[in-house]
Amino acid sequence: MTEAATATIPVPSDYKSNVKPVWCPGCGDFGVLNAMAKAMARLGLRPEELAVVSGIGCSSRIPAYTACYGFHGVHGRALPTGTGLKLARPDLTVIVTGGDGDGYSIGGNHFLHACRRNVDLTYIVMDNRVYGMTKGQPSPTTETHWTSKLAPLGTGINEFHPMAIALAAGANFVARGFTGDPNGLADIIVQAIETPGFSFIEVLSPCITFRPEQKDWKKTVRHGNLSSTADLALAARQIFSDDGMNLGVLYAGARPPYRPPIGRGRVAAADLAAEFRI
Amino acid sequence: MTEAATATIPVPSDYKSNVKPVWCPGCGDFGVLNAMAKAMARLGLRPEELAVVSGIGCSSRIPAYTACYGFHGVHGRALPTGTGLKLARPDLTVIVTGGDGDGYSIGGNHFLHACRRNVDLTYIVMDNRVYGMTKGQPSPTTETHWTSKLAPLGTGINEFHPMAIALAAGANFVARGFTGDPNGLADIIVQAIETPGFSFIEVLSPCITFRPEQKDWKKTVRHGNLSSTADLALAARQIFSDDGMNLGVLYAGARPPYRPPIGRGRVAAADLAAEFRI
Amino acid sequence: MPHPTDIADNTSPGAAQRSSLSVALVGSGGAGVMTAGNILLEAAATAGYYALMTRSSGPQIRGGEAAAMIRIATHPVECMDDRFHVLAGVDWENVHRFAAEISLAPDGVIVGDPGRGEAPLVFSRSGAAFEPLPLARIAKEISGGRANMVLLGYLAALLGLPEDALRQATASLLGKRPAALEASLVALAAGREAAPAAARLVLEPALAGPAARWLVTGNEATGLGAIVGGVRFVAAYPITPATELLEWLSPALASVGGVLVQAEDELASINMIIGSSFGGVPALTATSGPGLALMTESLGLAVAAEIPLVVVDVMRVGPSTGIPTKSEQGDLNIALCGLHGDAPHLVLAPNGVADCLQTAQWAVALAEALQAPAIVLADQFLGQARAVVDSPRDPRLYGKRLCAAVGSKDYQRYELTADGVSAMAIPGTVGAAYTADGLEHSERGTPSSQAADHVAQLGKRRRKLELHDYGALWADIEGAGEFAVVTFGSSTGPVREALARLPGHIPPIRLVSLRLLAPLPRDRLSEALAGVHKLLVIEQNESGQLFHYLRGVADLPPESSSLRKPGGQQFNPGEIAQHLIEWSGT
Amino acid sequence: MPHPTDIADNTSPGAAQRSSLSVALVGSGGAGVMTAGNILLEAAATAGYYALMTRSSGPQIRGGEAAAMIRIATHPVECMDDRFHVLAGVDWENVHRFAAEISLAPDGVIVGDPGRGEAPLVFSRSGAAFEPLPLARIAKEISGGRANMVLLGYLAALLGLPEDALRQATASLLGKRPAALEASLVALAAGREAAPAAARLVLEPALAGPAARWLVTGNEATGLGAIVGGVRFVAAYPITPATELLEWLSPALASVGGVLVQAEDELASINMIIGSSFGGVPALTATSGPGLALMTESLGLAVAAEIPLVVVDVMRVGPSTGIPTKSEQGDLNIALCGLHGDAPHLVLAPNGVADCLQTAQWAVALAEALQAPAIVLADQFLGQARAVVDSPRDPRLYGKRLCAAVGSKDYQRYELTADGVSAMAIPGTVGAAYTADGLEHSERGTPSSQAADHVAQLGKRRRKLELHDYGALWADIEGAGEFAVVTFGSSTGPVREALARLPGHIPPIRLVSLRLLAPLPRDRLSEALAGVHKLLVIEQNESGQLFHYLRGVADLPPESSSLRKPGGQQFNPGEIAQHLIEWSGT
Ligand SMILES: Cc1ncc(C[n+]2csc(CCOP(=O)(O)OP(=O)(O)O)c2C)c(N)n1
Ligand SMILES: Cc1ncc(C[n+]2csc(CCOP(=O)(O)OP(=O)(O)O)c2C)c(N)n1
Ligand code: SF4
Ligand code: SF4
Ligand SMILES: [Mg+2]
Ligand SMILES: [Mg+2]
Repeated sequence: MTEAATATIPVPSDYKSNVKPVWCPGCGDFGVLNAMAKAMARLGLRPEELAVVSGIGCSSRIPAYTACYGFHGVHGRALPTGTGLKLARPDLTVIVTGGDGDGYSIGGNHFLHACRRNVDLTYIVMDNRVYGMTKGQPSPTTETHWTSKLAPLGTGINEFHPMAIALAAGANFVARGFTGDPNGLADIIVQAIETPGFSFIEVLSPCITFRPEQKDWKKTVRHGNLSSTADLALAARQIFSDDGMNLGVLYAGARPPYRPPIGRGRVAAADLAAEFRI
Repeated sequence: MTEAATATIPVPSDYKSNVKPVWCPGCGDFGVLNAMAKAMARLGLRPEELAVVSGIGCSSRIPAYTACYGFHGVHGRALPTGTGLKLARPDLTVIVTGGDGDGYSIGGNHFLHACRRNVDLTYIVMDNRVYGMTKGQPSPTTETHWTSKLAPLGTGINEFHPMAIALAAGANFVARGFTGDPNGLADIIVQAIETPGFSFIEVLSPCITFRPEQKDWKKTVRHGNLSSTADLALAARQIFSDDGMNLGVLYAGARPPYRPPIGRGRVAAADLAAEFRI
Repeated sequence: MPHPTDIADNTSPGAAQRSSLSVALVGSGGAGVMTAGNILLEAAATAGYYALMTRSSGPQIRGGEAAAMIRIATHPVECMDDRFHVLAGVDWENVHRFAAEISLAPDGVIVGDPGRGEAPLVFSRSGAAFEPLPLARIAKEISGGRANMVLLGYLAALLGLPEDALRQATASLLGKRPAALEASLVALAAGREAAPAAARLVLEPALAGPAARWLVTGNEATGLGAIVGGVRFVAAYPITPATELLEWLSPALASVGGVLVQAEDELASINMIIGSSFGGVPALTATSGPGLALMTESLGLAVAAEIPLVVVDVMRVGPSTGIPTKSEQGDLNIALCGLHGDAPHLVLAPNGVADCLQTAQWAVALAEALQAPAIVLADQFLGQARAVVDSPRDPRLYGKRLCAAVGSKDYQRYELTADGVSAMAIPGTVGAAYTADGLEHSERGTPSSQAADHVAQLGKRRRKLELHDYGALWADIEGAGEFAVVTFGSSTGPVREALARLPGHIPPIRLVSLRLLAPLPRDRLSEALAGVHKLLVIEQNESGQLFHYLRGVADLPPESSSLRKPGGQQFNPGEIAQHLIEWSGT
Repeated sequence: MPHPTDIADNTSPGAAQRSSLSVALVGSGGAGVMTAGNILLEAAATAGYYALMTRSSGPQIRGGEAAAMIRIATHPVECMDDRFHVLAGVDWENVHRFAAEISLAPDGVIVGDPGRGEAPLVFSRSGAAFEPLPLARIAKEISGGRANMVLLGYLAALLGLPEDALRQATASLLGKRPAALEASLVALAAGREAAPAAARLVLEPALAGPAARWLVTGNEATGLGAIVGGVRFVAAYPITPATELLEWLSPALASVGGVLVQAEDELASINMIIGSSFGGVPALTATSGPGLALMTESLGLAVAAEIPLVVVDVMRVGPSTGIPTKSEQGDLNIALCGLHGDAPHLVLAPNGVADCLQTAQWAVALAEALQAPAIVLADQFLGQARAVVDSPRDPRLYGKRLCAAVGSKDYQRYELTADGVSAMAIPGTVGAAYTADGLEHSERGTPSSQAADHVAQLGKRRRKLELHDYGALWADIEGAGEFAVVTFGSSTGPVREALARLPGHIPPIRLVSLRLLAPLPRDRLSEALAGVHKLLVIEQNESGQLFHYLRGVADLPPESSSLRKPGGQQFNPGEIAQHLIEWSGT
C-alpha cells in the first residue's frame, strides 16, 4: 500500500500484499482473502492498525497475503497469540484466522476459552472439513463416513459442531459465511469486527484438491438462511435444525468484552520495592 | 480385598484401598470415593476389572484410594489416557476422574473430543469451582466475581457450562450428582457405567478449605430436578434454565459407542512384508 | 591430493558403462514427473539394480513444480551422488527452484523439448550437453500419449535399462488403468526410439537378480518393524513427514488385529499410548519435531511411571515449523535432553532406509524390556526416500515385558530390584492392583515426598537402562586405524560412501555409526575407539548436537572435531570425502 | 584432617554466643507454626540480623503437620545450616516426617510441652537436651492465649532476641486483629518468663541496624525484577512452586498499568506472551518443570520468529509431577536443550534470594535486546525461601528493543545484520508491516524452503547471541588458586558457605557461580578458570546435568569431576566442605 492510499478512500487491494499465495488454484481460501480485504476497506482501517494472526495449515497462510501486520505461529495456538496481542494492545484490531484442524482439533481448548473469555477478537475459520496442508486427513468437522488413507473405513466419529460449541461456550457473535460469496462474507466480517467481544465466523471454504466434491457447496449453501438474534435460546434452537449449509449471522449478543486494565496503573515500578524494606 | 471376597457378594469396602487420603477433613471428594465404591459394589465387577484414571489435582488423587487398577497421570490428560486404555483393553471398565481445572481448563480439548468420540468411558468430574491443589485459584467454573490472590477483582469471565458443552459436543450420557448424597450419586454412576458410550457426570464436590461457602451446597442443591431424556433438544432446553444446582440425569442417549477393531485382524505380522518384495 | 570428484564412485570414469547413474526428472505440476520417477525406480529394481529415489517440490501445496531424483546403481546406495548425470525436463517452469538440490556433472546431459525453450542457466552452465527431444510432438502422435512417458522411454534407453523391465514396471504401476497403460507403452517405445543408439551414459549390467530385494520407504520399514516388534496400538496426529508412516500403519495394524486412532493433538496421542501400554498392549506414536516438543511432559510421565512406549520422530528442518519437507538431524538435543527433571530413557536412530525396520523393532523390544519410553530418530530423508535394498535381516527382537503373576504376594510395582526392572501388573491380574504414578513414589507406588524414596527410585530408573546388555546392535563399526568418524542416522549413508571412495587411504579411517544414542554405551564406544587419536563427528545440523553430546558424556580422543551442515540439503559423499582427506592429512 | 562440623560456622563453638543459630518450629495443622515462624523471622530482621526461613509440610493438602525452619545470623545467609540448634514443637504429631530435613546438633535443645509426650526418637537420639515447657498450661492461663505464641516468647529469650523486636514483629503481622495481638503479646511475655535466665544458645549481637535490608522471598524478588526490567504483560497457569510469584505479580502489575491473565493452560500462556511481545509489550510467564515442558514447542517459535520473552521456571523435583513442594536443579537439560531443531536462546539462573531480582531484570533486558526467549531457572528453595537480605543493588538494566522506524524503506524484518539483531516493527508502525513466521524465511520474512535461507537465518540467530557483550554479570567469581568449583543457582549458597568455612585452606579454591548458562561465555569461563587444574562441578540433581553440559561445550581442566545430589533435600555447607577437603586433598 502506498503512502498516498492512507489519505484516500481505501480499496480492497490496499489490504493485500504482493506475496504469491501457495494455495492450489481454485482453493476456497482465495475468496476468504478477498472478503477480508473488502471488509477491511469498508471499515476504513489503516492496514498497520490491523493484525492478522494464524496457526498452521493452508488457511493459516493468510496473514502474509494481507498488507497488515501478521503473525504465522504454531499449529493450534492462534487464539492465545491473538488474545495476548489484543490484551497488550487494545488499540489494534486483531483478526485470528485458521483452519478446521488448527481451530477445532489441536486448538479446540483455546476455542472454548476464547469464546468464554470474550476478548474483542474476530476469529475466522476456513472450514474445508479436511487437513489440507498435510494432504488429506479427516478433521473434527469431517463427515463420519468420509474415507481416507488414515481412516480407510471413515472416522466413525460424530462431526464437531463449531457453532453449537461457540454458543455453548459463550461467543458473543456467531455466523457462517461462504467463500463463494465474498460480498456476503465481507458483510459478515464487517459486522463481526464491529461487534465488541469475541466474534466467530465459520467460513465454508472448499479444498479443491482433497475434497473436490466440495465444489458443489456453491449449489448447496442457502444464503441468509440463518436469522440473527440476540436470544441465546432462539439461536440454540436454530442450530438444532441446521445442516451446516445455512449462511448468515446466527447470534449477535451484547455481552461486554473482557477489557484488561492495561495502561491504567499509576505506581512507578521502583516504588513496588517499598513493601520489602524492613 | 481378599481372595475370598471375589466369591461372595461384594461390598463397597472391597473397592477401597488402605492408602490414607491426603484430602482435608471434610473435603467433598471423600463422598465421591464412597459413591464410587458403592456403585462398583452394586455393579458387582471385580476390582481388577476396573481401572480408574486421573490427572492432577486434589480430586485426581482418587485412583490410589480405590482397590482397582489406577493411573495417576499428568495434569489435564486423564481422558486420552483412559481412551487409550479402553481402546486397547475393551474388556476393562474404565472410569476417568478429576477436577474442574484438570478437566475444563488444561484438559478442555480432550473433554470436547472425548464427548465427540464416544468411547465407552465414564468421566466423573469433582467440581469445586476452584484449583484446590494449587491453593485457591479460579477455575473455568468459578463464579465471575469470586476474588482470589491471582484475580483480586474476580475473573471477569463467564463461567464454563460443562453440561452444555458435553451436550453440544456429543456426550451420550450427561448427569449431575452431589457428593453430599452418596447414594444418589452411586445410582448415577451405576447408570453411567451401564450406558454404552461416553458418560459424563458433573459432581458438586465442595472444597472446604478454599471455598468454605460451598458447605451451603447441601442446602441449595435440588435433588432429582433434572429429568432424564433421550431427546437432545429437550435436554438443551433444560440446560438453558439450569442454575447449576439441579441434580439428576439430564440426557441418556443411544448413540452406539466407538468400538475399535482391536483383536479382529487375521494377518500375521511377518506377512505384511510381502508388499515390499520385488 | 586427489579431489573427491576425481575419486568418484564410477570405477572407470571414461568408460561407457558406470556403476551408478543419477537422474533428475523435473516439470511443472501435472507433468507426471512423479509417475515417471516411480516407474523408473521400479524398472531399475526389476532389472536387478539397487536404487534410491527422493522427491522435491515447490512451495505450492499441490500442483506446483516437482522433481524426482533417482539414483540407480549396481551396489547398494543409501544417499544421493554428488552430481546428477541426467537432467530430464518435461518442461522448465520454475524448476530453477531445484538448482541447489540438482547439481549437474560437467559431462552430464540435459534432455528436454526444444519447443519448451532451454533449461535454466543454473543448470546449463554446468557444461552439460543439451539433448533435444521433441516431447510434445511425439506425444501428440500417440492417442492418449503423454510427454512424461516419452521422456521416460528415452531415459531408459539412455541408461541402458532393459526394455522389459520398463514395461513390467509400467504395467505394475498403471495396470489398473488399461487405456493409460496402453498409451504409455506406446509412448515409452517412441521415446526409446528417439534415443541415440550409442549413449554415453550407460549402466554396468546388474550383478544379480532382484530375488532378495525390497522396494520400500523408510517410513514403511519403520511401520513394519514396529508391528513385527509387537506394537498393536498407535495414536497419532498427522504431521509432515511422519504422515505416510501413519497412513501405512492404519490398514496394516487393522489387518493384524491392532488399531490406529487419530488423536485430537499430540498431547492426546502420547497419553493414549500411555493408556494402551499401561493396559498391556505395546504402543507407538509417530510425529516430527513440533509434535515431539508437545510430548515431552508426558514422556516424563512414562519415565516416572515406567510405561514402555515408542515415539518415532521423523525429523524435519527446525526450529519451530522450520521446513516441513526437508530433512535435518536437529532433534537430537530434545530427544536426549528435552524432558524435565532427571528422566533417563532410550534414544535410537536408524542409519538407513532398510535399517528403519530393524531399529524400530529393536526400539519396541527395548522399551518393553526396560519399561521405559524409547524415542526413534528417523528423518525426512530416510522416511520418504524410496529405495531398492537387500531384503532386511530379521533381528528377531520382540517386545517382552516382565509381568506380575496372578496373586503375587505383597506386590510392589516399583520394587527396588538389582537390575532395576520390576514386574508390571497388567490390569485384570488378580491380586496385583496398583496405581501407576508420575509423582515420586515408594516401591509400592504410593506418592512420597521423602528424599530417600526419590534417590532410590531415580537410581532404579537409571540402573535398569545402564545395566542392560544392548549387544552388538548399538552401533555399526567398520574399518580400523587411528582415525575415526562417528556419525548417526541418515548421515551414515554419505559417510560410508565417502569412506568407500577412499580405498587404501592412508591413514585408514574407522567408522562408528551409532544406533543407540541413549543411554550411550560408553564402554563399548571406548572399545570401538581404542587406539584412535583423531576423531571426527559428522552430523546434519548447525550446532553440532551429537558432537557436544559425545564430548559431554564420553571420553573422546583429545583431537576431536566436528563436521556439520544444517538441514535442507543432505550431505553428499564427495564433500565428506574432501573433508576427510583434508582432516586426515593434517 | 578436620571434620566439617569441627569447622562449622560458629566462630567460637564453646562460647555462649554464636553468629548463626537455626531453629525448627514444628506442630500439627492449625498449631500456628507458620505464624510463629514468620514473626520470629521478622523479629530477627527488626533486631538487625540476617535470616532465612523455609517451610515444609506433610502430604496433606491442607491442615497437616508443618515445619518452619529458620536460621538467624549476624552475616548474610543463603542456605540452611548443617544442623539445627533448637527443635521447638507445639506438639509432635506426625512430625517424624520431617526427620530427614531437621538434623539436630548434639548440643542442641528440644523444647516441648511435657504434656504432649516426648519428641520422636529420630530427633532425641541426636543427644539434644529436652527442655520441658508447659505450653498448654501457660496458654490456658491467658485469655485467647495460644501455645505457639508462648513457645515463640520462650524461643526469642533462648536466642537472646530483643523483646522489642519481637513485639514489633508481632504487631506488624497481627496488627489487623487487635484482640489476637493483645493475647499474643501476653503469651509472648509468658513464654519469655519461662525461659532459663542463662541460655546456652545465644546469638552474638547484630552488627548493624536493619536500615538497608529487605525481607523478601525469591519469588517476590523475581516478580519485582521483571517489572522493573519492563515486563507489563504476564499470562500464566498456576503451578507449585511458581504460583506465589504469579500471585504477587497480579496486583503489582495492575498497579503499574500492566496486566496478568490466567490462561487455560501453559500452551496458551506462552502463546499469549508471544502475542503481547509481538505487539511491543514486554512479557513473561512463570511455571515449573511440567509447564515448561509444554512450552518448548512455542519457545522454538519465539526463537524462529525472534520474539523476546521471559519464562521463569521455578524448578521442583522431577521427573514428571515428581515432588511439587521440593527443590531440585533438574530442569537444566530441558532449559538448555529442550527445543527441537537448532534453537539458540538464553538461559539464566539466579544464585540467591536477592539475586532473583537482578537476574530476572537482566533476563528481561537481554531478551529484549536480543529478540530471543530467555529462560530463568529459579527453584523451589530460592522461590519460597523468605530471607532478610541486604537491599539488592539496582543493576539498571531495562528492556530496550531495536524497533523499526516509521516508513522504513524496504523494511526487512529478518535482515542479515552484522550483529544478527534486526529492527522489529511494532504493529501500528506505518510502512513496516510484515508477517512474523516460525517457518524458515527470507530476510523479508517470506517462508522459504531454500537451504541457503536456512543457513543464513540460523547463523543470524546464533550470531546475535554469541556476539553480545554480557559484561561481568555472567558469573560471580570469588577467590583464586589452582582448584576451582563451578556451580549455579541455589547450590551457590551452600558452596559459598562451605568455602567460607575453609579459610586459609590449602590449596585455595576458586568459586565460579554461573548466572548466564546459555549461551555459555566460553572465553570468559576459560579466563575465569585460567591456571586451574582441578575442577569440581556442584549441582542439585542426579545425573550431573551442568557437569555434562560444561564438558560438552567448554574446555574444562583435565581433572574435572562432579558432586551432585538429587533434589528433595538441599545441600548443606558441611557436606560440601567435607567433600571439598577430600577432593582437594587427593
Ligand atoms: C504441533 C503440530 N502438529 C501437527 C502439525 C502438522 N499440521 C500442519 S497443518 C495441519 C492441519 C491443517 O488443517 P487445517 O487447520 O484444517 O488447515 P487446512 O490446511 O485444511 O487449511 C497439521 C496437522 C504441525 N505443524 N504442528
Ligand atoms: C502442566 C501442569 N500445569 C499445572 C500444574 C499445577 N496444578 C496441579 S493441580 C492443578 C489444578 C487442580 O484443580 P482441579 O483440577 O480443579 O482439582 P482440585 O484440586 O480442585 O480437586 C494445577 C493447576 C501441573 N501439575 N501440571
Ligand atoms: S490443499 Fe486444499 S486447502 Fe490446501 S491450498 Fe490446496 S485446495 Fe486449498
Ligand atoms: S484443598 Fe479443597 S479440594 Fe483439596 S483436599 Fe482440601 S478441601 Fe478438598
Ligand atoms: Mg482444513
Ligand atoms: Mg477443582
